[in-house]
Amino acid sequence: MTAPALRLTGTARVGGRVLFGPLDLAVPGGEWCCLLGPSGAGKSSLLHLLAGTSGAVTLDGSARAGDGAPLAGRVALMAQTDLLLPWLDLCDNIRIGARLRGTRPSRAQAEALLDRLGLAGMGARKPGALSGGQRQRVALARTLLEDRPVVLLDEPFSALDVATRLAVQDMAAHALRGRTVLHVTHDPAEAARLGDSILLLAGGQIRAVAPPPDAPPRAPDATATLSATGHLTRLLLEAA
Amino acid sequence: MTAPALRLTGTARVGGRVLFGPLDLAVPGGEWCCLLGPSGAGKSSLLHLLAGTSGAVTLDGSARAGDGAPLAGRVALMAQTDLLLPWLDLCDNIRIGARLRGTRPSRAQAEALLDRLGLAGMGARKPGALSGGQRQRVALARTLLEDRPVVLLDEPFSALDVATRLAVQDMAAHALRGRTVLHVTHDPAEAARLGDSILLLAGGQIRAVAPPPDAPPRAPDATATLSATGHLTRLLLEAA
Amino acid sequence: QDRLTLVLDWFVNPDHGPIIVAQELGYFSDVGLEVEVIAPADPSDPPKMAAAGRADLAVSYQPQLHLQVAEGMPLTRVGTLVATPLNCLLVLADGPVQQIADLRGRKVGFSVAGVEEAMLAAMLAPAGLGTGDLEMVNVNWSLSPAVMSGQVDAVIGAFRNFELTQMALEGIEGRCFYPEEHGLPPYDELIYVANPDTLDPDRISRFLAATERAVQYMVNHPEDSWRIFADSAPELDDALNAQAWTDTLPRFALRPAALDHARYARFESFLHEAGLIETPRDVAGLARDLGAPQ
Amino acid sequence: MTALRLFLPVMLALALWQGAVTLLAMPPFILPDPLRVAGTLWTSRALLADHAMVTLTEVLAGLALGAGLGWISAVGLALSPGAARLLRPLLVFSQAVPVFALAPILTLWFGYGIGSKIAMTLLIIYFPVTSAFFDALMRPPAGWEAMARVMGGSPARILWHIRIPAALPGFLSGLRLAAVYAPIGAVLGEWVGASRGLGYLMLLANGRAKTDLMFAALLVLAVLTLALHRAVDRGCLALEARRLR
Amino acid sequence: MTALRLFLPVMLALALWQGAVTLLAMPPFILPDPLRVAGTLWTSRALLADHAMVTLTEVLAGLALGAGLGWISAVGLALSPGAARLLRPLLVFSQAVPVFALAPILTLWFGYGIGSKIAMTLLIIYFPVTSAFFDALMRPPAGWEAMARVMGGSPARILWHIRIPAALPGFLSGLRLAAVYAPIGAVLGEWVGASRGLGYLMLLANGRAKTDLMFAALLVLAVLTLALHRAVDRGCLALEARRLR
Ligand SMILES: Nc1ncnc2c1ncn2[C@@H]1O[C@H](COP(=O)(O)OP(=O)(O)OP(=O)(O)O)[C@@H](O)[C@H]1O
Ligand SMILES: Nc1ncnc2c1ncn2[C@@H]1O[C@H](COP(=O)(O)OP(=O)(O)OP(=O)(O)O)[C@@H](O)[C@H]1O
Ligand SMILES: [Mg+2]
Ligand SMILES: [Mg+2]
Repeated sequence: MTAPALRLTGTARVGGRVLFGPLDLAVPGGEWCCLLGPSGAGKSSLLHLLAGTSGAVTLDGSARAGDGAPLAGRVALMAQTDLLLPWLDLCDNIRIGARLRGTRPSRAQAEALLDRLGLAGMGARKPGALSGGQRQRVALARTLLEDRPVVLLDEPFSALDVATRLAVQDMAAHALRGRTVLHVTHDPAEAARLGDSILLLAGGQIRAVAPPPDAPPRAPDATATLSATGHLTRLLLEAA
Repeated sequence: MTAPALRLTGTARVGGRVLFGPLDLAVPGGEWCCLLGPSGAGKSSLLHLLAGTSGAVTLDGSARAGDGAPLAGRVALMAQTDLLLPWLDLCDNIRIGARLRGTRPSRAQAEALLDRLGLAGMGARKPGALSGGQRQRVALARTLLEDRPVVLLDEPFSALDVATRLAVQDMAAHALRGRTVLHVTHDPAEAARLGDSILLLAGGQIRAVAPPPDAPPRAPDATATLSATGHLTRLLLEAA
Repeated sequence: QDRLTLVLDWFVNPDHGPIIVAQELGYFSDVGLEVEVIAPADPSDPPKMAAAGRADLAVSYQPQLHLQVAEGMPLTRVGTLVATPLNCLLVLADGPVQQIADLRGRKVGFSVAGVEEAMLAAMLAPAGLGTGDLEMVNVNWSLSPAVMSGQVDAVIGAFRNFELTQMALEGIEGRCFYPEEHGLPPYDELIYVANPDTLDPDRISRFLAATERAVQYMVNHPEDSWRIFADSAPELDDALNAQAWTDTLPRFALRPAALDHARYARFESFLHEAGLIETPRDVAGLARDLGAPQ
Repeated sequence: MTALRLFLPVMLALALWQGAVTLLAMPPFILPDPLRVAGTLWTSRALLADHAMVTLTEVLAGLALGAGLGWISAVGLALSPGAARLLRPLLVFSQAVPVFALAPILTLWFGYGIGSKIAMTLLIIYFPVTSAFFDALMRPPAGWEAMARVMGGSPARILWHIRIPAALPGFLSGLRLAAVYAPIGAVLGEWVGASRGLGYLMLLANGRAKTDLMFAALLVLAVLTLALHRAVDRGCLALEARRLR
Repeated sequence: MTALRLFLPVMLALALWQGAVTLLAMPPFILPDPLRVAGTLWTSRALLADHAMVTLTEVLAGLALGAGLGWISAVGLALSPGAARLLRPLLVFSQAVPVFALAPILTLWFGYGIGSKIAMTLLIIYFPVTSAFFDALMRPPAGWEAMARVMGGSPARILWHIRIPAALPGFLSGLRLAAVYAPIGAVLGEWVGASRGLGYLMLLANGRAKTDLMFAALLVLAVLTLALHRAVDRGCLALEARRLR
């Protein structure tokens, strides 16, 4: 499995008005790219354009893989809402993708994944019996189990406490190493910690921000991480 | 309108197992209290117990106002999911509480509130045409318009970018000044910025943490705020 | 044993006495027939089933036969079950209608069968009335209740051997105007019809012979035959049927296979004059005497 | 395009019909072939139009009343669980009564005019509307109701502002069923006692062995039903689409 | 408690009935009073039980077949929008055809045995099940479907794993309706031609103005319908509650 680069060019429109662009966004293959920007800037729309699920948003341009082959079938998307199916237990929820493709991964594999996300022994519960942060982790587990070269994450850690967030970030960083990840987040510290590259979507334009020099996942309290966090925070405050 | 204190004592159970307690939690009347804790610790359940909407969670003890009068009718709850009604436009969504009580606040008032939350001119949109952060702000607007002495907020700013978050925090802090606020958050910086008092729910027990000395909302980059943030982060990391 | 399928005109009732008695007494097996009797709910179905070859024989009404043949259905009468009209114009005995002329401006109910307008017109004519002088309402499912409750002043299509008894059992006295006494040519109420192209004269003749034997038994032993009929199915054993049995006995065709040519010719021309049939046919196209030399 | 969409099902129906006649060797007095019925349709067009108008009036009146009453009943039942437990069996009961048992009662109350036909139509469509709407009202998304209770909404206002709008798809589902059943209700009403309308015409044609005319009337009834169902379906879809946009 | 819940509606129905008879001065040949019917119910109990068993068999067979076929049809239509556009009008059409037009056709195909009764029951309940389920299948929550498409699910598998479970409440809503219509369907089926069953008994009693027996049979039919509806409703509620817990 080689992870393709991502390229989105052109202008996105919604409800008759320009959402962003014209712009040219590139995510190098096999890298983790963090995308920040004001609420309503179009980050989620951008992910949906790449995944091919943009509802009301239209793109006048192209959203495709760097290798020219179609993206369909190579993308996993973790949307901003968890989209858990209330009638399936957690194990079946995270295996739904496989089911939809007609394969059937073992329950043990699903249980193990839940385990690593701090949800040990909950595999037989229904989503209705979970807390907000637990639901978010199940949605992440489902995305990871998809095992795709391109992974699009929309605020995947926003409902987690500090400790869980760090642990889950590490876990995701390892699990997705070598894949092309586009990760939307509002947390500058998260971007500074995880991004091979960092992009800012504001005022309809994309702007690249230099990440800290060392390889992610970085220590949250390393000086480079903290200063990158500060820098990003300032940029975001200016962007608004 | 005098804002009563909140008191929750006893043991909460869910699905046959103890969720938290026995504990004794008190929120002084008219203060802003931040509640932190690991995901799944029972923070949302605690809010629902106070609001009287705990579904599967039962409390062996009491959850009531400090003044002895019933809490019902004096509480506004912003739950973890936005619960917007998809068939109402934003103005009607945030006025739904008044409608349910048979009164009818002006549309202009609703529009003004949306305006102050950075959603100017969107009053006639339906929730389906919003981004995640925009939906969260509408849910907050709805809670604020309830105009209740006791306000329970469950991660109200989690989907907002840094700049919007600061602005909305300030706006909420001013709007809710003098009311009793119990605010669940995962962001230590947020707690350090807004809390008159800060509580930690972990391992089924409540523990008070000293807030910075000055009055909230505090400058996000003030030394006291930053050091309280650091202190809280460490406590949360230990709690996990 | 030869099989023969017979569709009645409606659910089993005393009108079907000869058939049930012949079945119960084994007269059919005596002539080498195994008869399957089918009871439908809608009287317009049986002739269709016979014409379609789904049944060997069907019980139908003479007026219907004329209409159906005129519309091109392959049907012919092969025997007679009840040889007088049963239909009557029913009114309350102490009601406002004491003679036909009293019907002017009143409501008459009917259950759609196709000929009631023509019948009523014929009955009204001697009194100097036309159907335009009164209001006709289709009351489909409830002929006698409509009269009893006074919603209509008369109904046409009631059966004289049932409806009067029925009303009497409810404590209300009814009265019948008999069509054949008021200008209508007499006709056979219940007849056996078959598809003329596929009918098997031999089996049908045997069938008719068996019912003829049953009618004779019934006339000779009214009480015994009633018991035989009532015991054939529990829901049949009631006061109404017992009375109807007595009232119907004299009306069964004593010679089921016999054909009165003139009767069919008269009724055909009556319907033609009433405008219900465009081109009248001769009796050979309507009815057969299976015993006649070919 | 729309013309084609309407045209294709009609063609398919005709093909099926002709196929049944030809392949199963249906005699014309049981199922006449389409061409023959088309001929009758044309020669009797004035008669058919006349009777169709009567039936249409009954259908529309019955549909409006039935949908309205069904709406009110479902809301009433949802408002009071006690009443629901008591009255729902009665509703079910009302559906178990066959027409011919009701006919005399209906005519006794409503006479032989349009009243008894509308009553019958109403009776037929009232239940699917009530049942489908009530079912939907009884499963509101949990979060909304809890929120509304915290806000101090009375059960009646929660019903009005939350449960009813949330259950709208269920009501519309019932309405679609009602659109299909309304014409059959009117026909049943005409059987109860009438001297006009498509149902009456069908009975008459059946009695006179005029199968062509009966099927022509049936065809008119079917087209009427289709048109009504289509109109209601369109209306429902438009409403559902618009209210979330 | 359960006994009381069953008892109250029955008492209410009897009270309404007696009230109608007394207040509206209903003549007994149109609506006999409950006591009289109770008498007939008792004296004819063997007869009624016998015929009720026949009808029950038809009802259960028709319900199982109708629900099954309705399920399959709705799923088939949902799978192929083209087929839906083509076939849905035909379904509507099938509901617009009155029984007496169908009766000869049905008997020609199925004969006078239990086949034609089951066919009629099926025809009556097939549509509400299909319609309600299809409606629900056509409005799946948008997010789930998009997610499933990104995951590479084929339309058939998305239908199976997402749309069908999400539409279950709609199917159950249709099933509840079907439970109410199945008995009336069997009665109509007996109309096609029968010599046993409650429908036969009612028609016979009606044709001979034996109103007591007709209402006694009607009562048995109503109780049968109520029991069936209750059983199906209970089953549905239990299923809905369990699958989200
Ligand atoms: N119906 C239920 N059955 C069993 N356990 C339940 C049920 N509902 C909730 N829980 C459990 O109760 C615990 C508390 O949930 P709660 O939503 O209060 O957590 P929280 O502190 O708000 O977490 P988060 O920060 O993730 O939102 C969780 O561990 C959850 O799994
Ligand atoms: N159907 C629609 N009609 C009009 N505007 C829409 C529609 N759908 C989305 N929008 C607008 O498009 C913009 C982009 O939405 P998007 O969800 O991509 O934002 P985002 O960057 O993900 O924001 P957030 O951080 O709040 O999630 C928003 O301003 C939103 O209001
Ligand atoms: Mg977003
Ligand atoms: Mg929570």
